Amino acid sequence: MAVTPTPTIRENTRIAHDICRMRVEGVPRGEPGQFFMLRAGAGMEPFLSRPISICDATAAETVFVYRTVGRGTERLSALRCGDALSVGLPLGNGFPLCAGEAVLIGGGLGVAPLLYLAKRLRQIGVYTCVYTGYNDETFLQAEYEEAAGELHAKNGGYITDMVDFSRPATYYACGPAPMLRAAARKAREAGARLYVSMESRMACGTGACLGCSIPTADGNRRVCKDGPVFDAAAVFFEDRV
Amino acid sequence: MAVTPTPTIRENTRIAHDICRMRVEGVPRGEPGQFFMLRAGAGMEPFLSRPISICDATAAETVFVYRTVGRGTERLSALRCGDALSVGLPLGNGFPLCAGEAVLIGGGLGVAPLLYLAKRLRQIGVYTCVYTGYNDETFLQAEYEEAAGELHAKNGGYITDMVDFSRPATYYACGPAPMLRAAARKAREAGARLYVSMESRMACGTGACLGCSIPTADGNRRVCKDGPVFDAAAVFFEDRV
Amino acid sequence: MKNRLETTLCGVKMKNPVIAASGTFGFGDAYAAYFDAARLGGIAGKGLTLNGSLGNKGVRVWETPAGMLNSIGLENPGVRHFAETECHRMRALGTAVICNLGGHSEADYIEGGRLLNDADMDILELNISCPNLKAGGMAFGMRAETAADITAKVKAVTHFPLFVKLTPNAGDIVCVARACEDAGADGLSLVNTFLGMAVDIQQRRAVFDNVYAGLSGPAIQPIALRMVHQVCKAVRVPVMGMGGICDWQSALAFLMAGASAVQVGAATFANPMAMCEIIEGLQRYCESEGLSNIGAIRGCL
Amino acid sequence: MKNRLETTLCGVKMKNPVIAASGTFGFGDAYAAYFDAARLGGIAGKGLTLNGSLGNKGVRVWETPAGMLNSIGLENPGVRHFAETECHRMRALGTAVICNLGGHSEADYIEGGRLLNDADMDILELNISCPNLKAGGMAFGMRAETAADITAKVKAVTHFPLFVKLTPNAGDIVCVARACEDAGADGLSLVNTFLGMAVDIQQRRAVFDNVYAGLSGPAIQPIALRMVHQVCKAVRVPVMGMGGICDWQSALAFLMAGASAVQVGAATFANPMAMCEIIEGLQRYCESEGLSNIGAIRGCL
Ligand SMILES: Cc1cc2nc3c(=O)[nH]c(=O)nc-3n(C[C@H](O)[C@H](O)[C@H](O)COP(=O)(O)OP(=O)(O)OC[C@H]3O[C@@H](n4cnc5c(N)ncnc54)[C@H](O)[C@@H]3O)c2cc1C
Ligand SMILES: Cc1cc2nc3c(=O)[nH]c(=O)nc-3n(C[C@H](O)[C@H](O)[C@H](O)COP(=O)(O)OP(=O)(O)OC[C@H]3O[C@@H](n4cnc5c(N)ncnc54)[C@H](O)[C@@H]3O)c2cc1C
Ligand SMILES: Cc1cc2nc3c(=O)[nH]c(=O)nc-3n(C[C@H](O)[C@H](O)[C@H](O)COP(=O)(O)O)c2cc1C
Ligand SMILES: Cc1cc2nc3c(=O)[nH]c(=O)nc-3n(C[C@H](O)[C@H](O)[C@H](O)COP(=O)(O)O)c2cc1C
Ligand code: FES
Ligand code: FES
Repeated sequence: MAVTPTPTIRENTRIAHDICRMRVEGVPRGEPGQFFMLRAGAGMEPFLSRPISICDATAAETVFVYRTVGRGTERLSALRCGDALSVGLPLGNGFPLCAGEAVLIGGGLGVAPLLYLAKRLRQIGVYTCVYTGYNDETFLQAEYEEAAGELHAKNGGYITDMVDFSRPATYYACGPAPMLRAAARKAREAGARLYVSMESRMACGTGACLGCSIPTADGNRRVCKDGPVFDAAAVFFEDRV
Repeated sequence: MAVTPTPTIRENTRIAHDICRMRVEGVPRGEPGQFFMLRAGAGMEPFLSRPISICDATAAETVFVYRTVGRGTERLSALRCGDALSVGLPLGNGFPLCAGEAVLIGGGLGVAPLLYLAKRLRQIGVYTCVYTGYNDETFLQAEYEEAAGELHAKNGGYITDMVDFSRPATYYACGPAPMLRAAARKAREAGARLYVSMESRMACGTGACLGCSIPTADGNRRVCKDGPVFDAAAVFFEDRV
Repeated sequence: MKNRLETTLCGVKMKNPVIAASGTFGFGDAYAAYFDAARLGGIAGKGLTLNGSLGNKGVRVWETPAGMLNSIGLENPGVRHFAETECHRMRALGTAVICNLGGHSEADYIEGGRLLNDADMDILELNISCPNLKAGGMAFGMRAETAADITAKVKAVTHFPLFVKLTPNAGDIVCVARACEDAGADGLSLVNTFLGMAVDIQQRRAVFDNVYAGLSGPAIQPIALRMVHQVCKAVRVPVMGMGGICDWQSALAFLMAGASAVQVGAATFANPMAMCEIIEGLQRYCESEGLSNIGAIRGCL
Repeated sequence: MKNRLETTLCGVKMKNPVIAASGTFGFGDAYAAYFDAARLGGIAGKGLTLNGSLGNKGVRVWETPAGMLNSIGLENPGVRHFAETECHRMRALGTAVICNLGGHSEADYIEGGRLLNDADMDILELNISCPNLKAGGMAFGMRAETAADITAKVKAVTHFPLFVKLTPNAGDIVCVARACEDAGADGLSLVNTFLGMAVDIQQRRAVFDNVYAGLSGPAIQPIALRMVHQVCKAVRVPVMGMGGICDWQSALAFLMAGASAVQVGAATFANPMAMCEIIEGLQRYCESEGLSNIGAIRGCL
């Protein structure tokens, strides 16, 4: 079952009640906003691989942060160093990098992929203002304090309520669909450019099966191959009418 | 998925090229010749549990020795202390204990269940003469040296060729079908009583499905429930005619 | 704690709608060391034939992805033995007794049905769907006409509520279901196993002496669920749904699709406590959803 | 190292008998980052319809035990786009090009088949087995008469070898297979997906907007293998066998059952390298068994 790169798990620990961080070596480095299709063990069970975004990456190491919600993520969370894991190759189109200033809005597990983006933006000299929204426990706050220009965290309620969309900045959002929809509306009203990272149930992750297709202003688009990052104006186009 | 007792793996190590020993705590103690239905992990994969005999047991601990031949035993061999394992309850009818003298004949993995029998017989004062037949690597020899009255080992060839069936003893055999058949013929010719432990593909292990039925002189018998130990005269009855 | 799972099937009161499927629970005592069979809603005994049978030769069970093939071939002690002995032992378990009747010919079924009137049991389940017999069995269940015909004839002789057990290998299971209902079936059980096959690539031969065998287990669950949904929409009689049920969630899906009760087969092999866990899970579900009885969600899709 | 897997199907030479199944490999480029598609025997492109389609709304894929349900509903760019653009890109991949043609009506199929004569391709695979269309699709494949009729009509217009892709949901797949052969099919592909269902118990509704969807993956393998075996015994034309193939052992079982080639679908999702591993495994098998060509074991059961 091994896909070309054979990853080695260096760490797989719980960083909050139902959230784990896994550090993996030996996989190609992806871009912020890209994801991998993960599967635990060497067998066929569960059948489909699980899409998990890159939370952070160096040339040597890739970090995933994921919530255990069902069978697949439970099995991932049970892995230990040395256990078999397959991740495939980095997939999808990541976040377009901007110049000037960036506002990052993460809700729930959506805070994970934005960390890698924040770090990358910082490297290229973009000032980042990060909003992180949680429902109960917070996580990755220490990392963001290091990576973000400014950091606003909120526990409970709508993180989008805190965000000022009138800044001369590029906006990036990742999180549950209702949050993305709210962000898209506010960005549209403020005339701001917003990139969102979408979720959809996936089988192949490579654009082959059309299982993850969503309607957009530009016709059907595959979340796995054409996304997962889209211009919010294209995917929430129906709200405009 | 947990069956009433929740076993704890204390050790699971390779004792020969493709043979592992697993020491497990927290399961009811079975009798020599009984087996458990093992499954690795908490999921449904592979679907059927794997029958593995008791190689040794105390009130506290049960030992399994098994060869990795396919998916199920591979997965068992990958388990580490703390991993989920289900074993159910001890199943089947074990070896009837004899008085006087006993001859134990094990071939391949058949040497595993006989160890527990040898130890039990020694406890009740029965002298045991043990024959162990291997194809390449030997295993459990140290344990047998401790447990057996006398020990004969053979690597390659037919172990049954070494055995003297004319002793005033009760004979016990466990191993591949051709070996058991040969032993049954020799025992019959010598007029000796021989108990054999049979194998058959199993689904339930409890007598419910009739998947493991074999024809015997007494009609169909379920290897899991009526066996796995049978009087050789009953199961190899067709050879008599 | 109030039992929210009580279910009545053709006048037969059951503690809950979870029943051990025929052929996977012997005559009810095989799992005694694991749990008390009285916890179950009912038990369908191993399929009987008029004169009993030794079943098939060769390999009888084979693992497949998320399932298994079986070619038991109705090894059973015969109708008379059941009526005289097994049924009383089953009755003593304290749960509903369902007698599964197979047959090689029309005469077998009718005579078997008649003799079973002497048995102490609750429901007669007519198995016209066993794929492992050379003659009879599934052949009766493949087409509406033959299925209706045998249903009417057994209905005419039996004193018990009659459930006809359907095969998923039929061309049009809805059509067979309707025909059985019209012919007098008091209920339907579905599905029996799917005709499948395995190859021993080393030996270059089919694994089973009969070449084909019956597939069951979680693998078939989505197809079985679809068939149960289709049939429940098409008939008025109660349906016992089955095929790959392995946890309370999948049991609930069958009830939501319209089944009045569920049977659990192969899952018990993988997890002897599966049925107990399903019963507990359904009870908890009723509590947390505020349902006074599980029947409230029946056919809600 | 001599290639022992070369296979010729209706005059089309292939490097090996391992083909990507329609709908699971796009038009051949989706897995380019994983391996060179030229390693495959062939690729069946996504099912086309005359005028293209956006496919179904709502959830489209759903995991099941050892398999998956899909309700894509033939999202595709249309026959003309394929003939003008995709087929040339597929040709450039360096492997046999199989064009899968679906349709909502008889006229669709015939016009589609005609237009495809302009395409650069090797085999036309007539998909009368898609369970996810409201009109057409599987409806044509459920009965021998309709299947034969559409086969004859498309055969009359196409210049390419015609493989008819059968549905396992047909009442009698052998009967449909024979009828298609008699109607002029040059070969048969089987099986397409099984009609299945999933329930979202939280929402108390069917997962799919269409309620039913198509089941594939290892779960269905024993049933698919049985059907391939039955059909191969009944027809003389070559068969592309598929349904749950996930490793070289299962591929070999289909070849032993009589298939001339195999298609691999859902397994690629679980393991992008599955087809490459199957090809390597079959080659090693030939070497270790001393077969100069894999065809030697075809139909050996
Ligand atoms: C592009 C992308 C990136 C993602 N990145 C992350 C991440 O970094 N961290 C994280 O915790 N989660 C992430 N998710 C969500 C994650 O994929 C699901 O939580 C996970 O698949 C659930 O699997 P399970 O077996 O635990 O749950 P189950 O409910 O048992 O899964 C059953 C099936 O549904 C699918 N599924 C369930 N929930 C989702 C979902 N929200 N999105 C897509 N498919 C789903 C599963 O993949 C599987 O096929 C991402 C999803 C996508 C599409
Ligand atoms: C009563 C009994 C006691 C046993 N005790 C031992 C023991 O102590 N140590 C040991 O190493 N082996 C023992 N075996 C054999 C052991 O059960 C098989 O080696 C094991 O099931 C193989 O599983 P697998 O998944 O690795 O192989 P696979 O070939 O992948 O198994 C596929 C299926 O075939 C069954 N199967 C395969 N080989 C056998 C076999 N020889 N007997 C029965 N079923 C088989 C499996 O259980 C499974 O259902 C015993 C068998 C029986 C019946
Ligand atoms: C080993 C075995 C034996 C079976 N014997 C019978 C039988 O005697 N009569 C019958 O009607 N069904 C029989 N069945 C079918 C089951 O009752 C049930 O219909 C089928 O297995 C599907 O349910 P499952 O997937 O939960 O196992 C048998 C199934 C198995 C696995
Ligand atoms: C996501 C998906 C899309 C499919 N699309 C098509 C299609 O467009 N045309 C077709 O003939 N079959 C289609 N199929 C069926 C497959 O080609 C194949 O017949 C089926 O999946 C069984 O093989 P498998 O178990 O290897 O997947 C599709 C299957 C899947 C899983
Ligand atoms: S998941 Fe297959 S196309 Fe996106
Ligand atoms: S394995 Fe089921 S009766 Fe023995």
